[in-house]
Amino acid sequence: MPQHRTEVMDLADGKLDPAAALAFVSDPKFGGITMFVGRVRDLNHGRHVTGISYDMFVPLALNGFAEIAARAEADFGGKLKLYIGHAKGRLGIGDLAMVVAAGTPHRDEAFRACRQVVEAVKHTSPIWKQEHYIDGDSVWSEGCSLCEHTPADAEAGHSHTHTHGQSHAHGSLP
Amino acid sequence: MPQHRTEVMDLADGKLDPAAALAFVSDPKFGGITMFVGRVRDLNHGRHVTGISYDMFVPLALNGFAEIAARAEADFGGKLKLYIGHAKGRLGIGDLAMVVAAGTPHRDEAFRACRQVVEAVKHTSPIWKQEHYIDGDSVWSEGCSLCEHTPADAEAGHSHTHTHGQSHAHGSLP
Amino acid sequence: MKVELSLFGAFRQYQPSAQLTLELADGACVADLRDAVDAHGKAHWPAFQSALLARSAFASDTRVLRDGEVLPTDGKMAVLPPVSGG
Amino acid sequence: MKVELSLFGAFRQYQPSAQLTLELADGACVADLRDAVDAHGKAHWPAFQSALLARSAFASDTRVLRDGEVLPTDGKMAVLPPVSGG
Repeated sequence: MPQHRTEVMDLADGKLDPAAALAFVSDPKFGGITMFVGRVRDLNHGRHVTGISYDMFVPLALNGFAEIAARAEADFGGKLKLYIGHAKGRLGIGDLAMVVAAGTPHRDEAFRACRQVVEAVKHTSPIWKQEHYIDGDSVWSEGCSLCEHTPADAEAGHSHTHTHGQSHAHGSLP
Repeated sequence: MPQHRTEVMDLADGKLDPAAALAFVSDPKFGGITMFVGRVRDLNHGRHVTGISYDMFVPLALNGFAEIAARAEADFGGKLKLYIGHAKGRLGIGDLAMVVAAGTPHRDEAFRACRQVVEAVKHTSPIWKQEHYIDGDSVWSEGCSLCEHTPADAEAGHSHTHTHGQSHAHGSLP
Repeated sequence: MKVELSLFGAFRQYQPSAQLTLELADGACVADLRDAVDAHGKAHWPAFQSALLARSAFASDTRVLRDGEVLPTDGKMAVLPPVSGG
Repeated sequence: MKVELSLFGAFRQYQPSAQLTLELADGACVADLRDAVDAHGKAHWPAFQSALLARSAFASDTRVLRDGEVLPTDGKMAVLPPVSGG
């Protein structure tokens, strides 16, 4: 049985399903499951958002999800099931952008594995967010540069202590 | 609209519902939801478990859940919705013992709030677990003494750095 | 005063009914109740362990009471062995 | 060699088709491609910002390539501005 499942859900085809994620990471050996759900919210940096479009380089993103999962499996001794899903396309307020679930024997590993994977996906996946505002304007969000490290490096090195320093200069770009 | 919902689910009446927990903590203002699900697992300390009976002092437990929620709401500036649910009665392998969900504007608070509440519920709620083994034996689990602190104290003081020291002498009791 | 004590967790194995009625002096405090339970356990419960009682708390329906606190006048109390929820 | 570059994120606003074909010398490396994109942007994209390109990575379908690495012979590449998923 596979220990992880990764998924890119084009909004044209369906929605991310937290119940299916929970079911996938459930196991008779596991006592703890932690799940993170990222939703589109109505306000960002004080601007009223009407929706978000997610652009994604799908093959590389799926490759990265698999690397992130393999790293987590190694870090948590293989006693781990993981689900990583991210939406693609135009989302409205409240739509699910991202679902990550981790099942492990005990709760501490479940919390840590889920957080580690969420941070790695956010900081290293080739995914771009364009926010649409109520005034009709649209802006591509500032983000984390992939120049200084590969996804695997970032995940291994500093996913928990990410400080948005020099290599992630969140600057003045639109 | 209430910012938290607490629930004791007697297995005779129904099951804990993670989807309802997610829905309750969802809000257009919130971008992050973290949920923890505790399930009965098939092996504990090397013994094959067939089920767990949860005994609970319900009015005090619900009172404690409300205090835990109020503390979290204060700690996270009120921008928080919480669901706290715990099962009561006899559960089989894979049944849900506990569901905690936290919705917040950003993911870091969601992870921290969920973890804080899970630890507080585990360490301070008047709930007792009796494990049933495949050989027919049943044992009440060792746990955390409530002598040295009230639930509110424990939650405020050391829910994250809980070391199972003197006041939680996990000793040799059956 | 009559104290109606509800038993939880491992105390259920001493007394499956999970209820114990004890007679204490009016104005008794939690420490007095603790002593009375210890005496009752030693007299009536073959498997009783004082060490479990020593690590147990006492509570009303709404909160844990410390050893020096006076029992509520309605006499309704619960004994809470170390907890193990979740 | 012909390089077919896929554009993502903020680069889509420079070129809505999200595809750009560039001619580079055989054996060119990522740094050469980066220079070619910079020259193309300055010549053809009025809103182009070199600072965005400087913070962007280049990748094949399977991995991010560093500036010194030689381009794959199939010439299929993508330019990845700073990421903002989740």
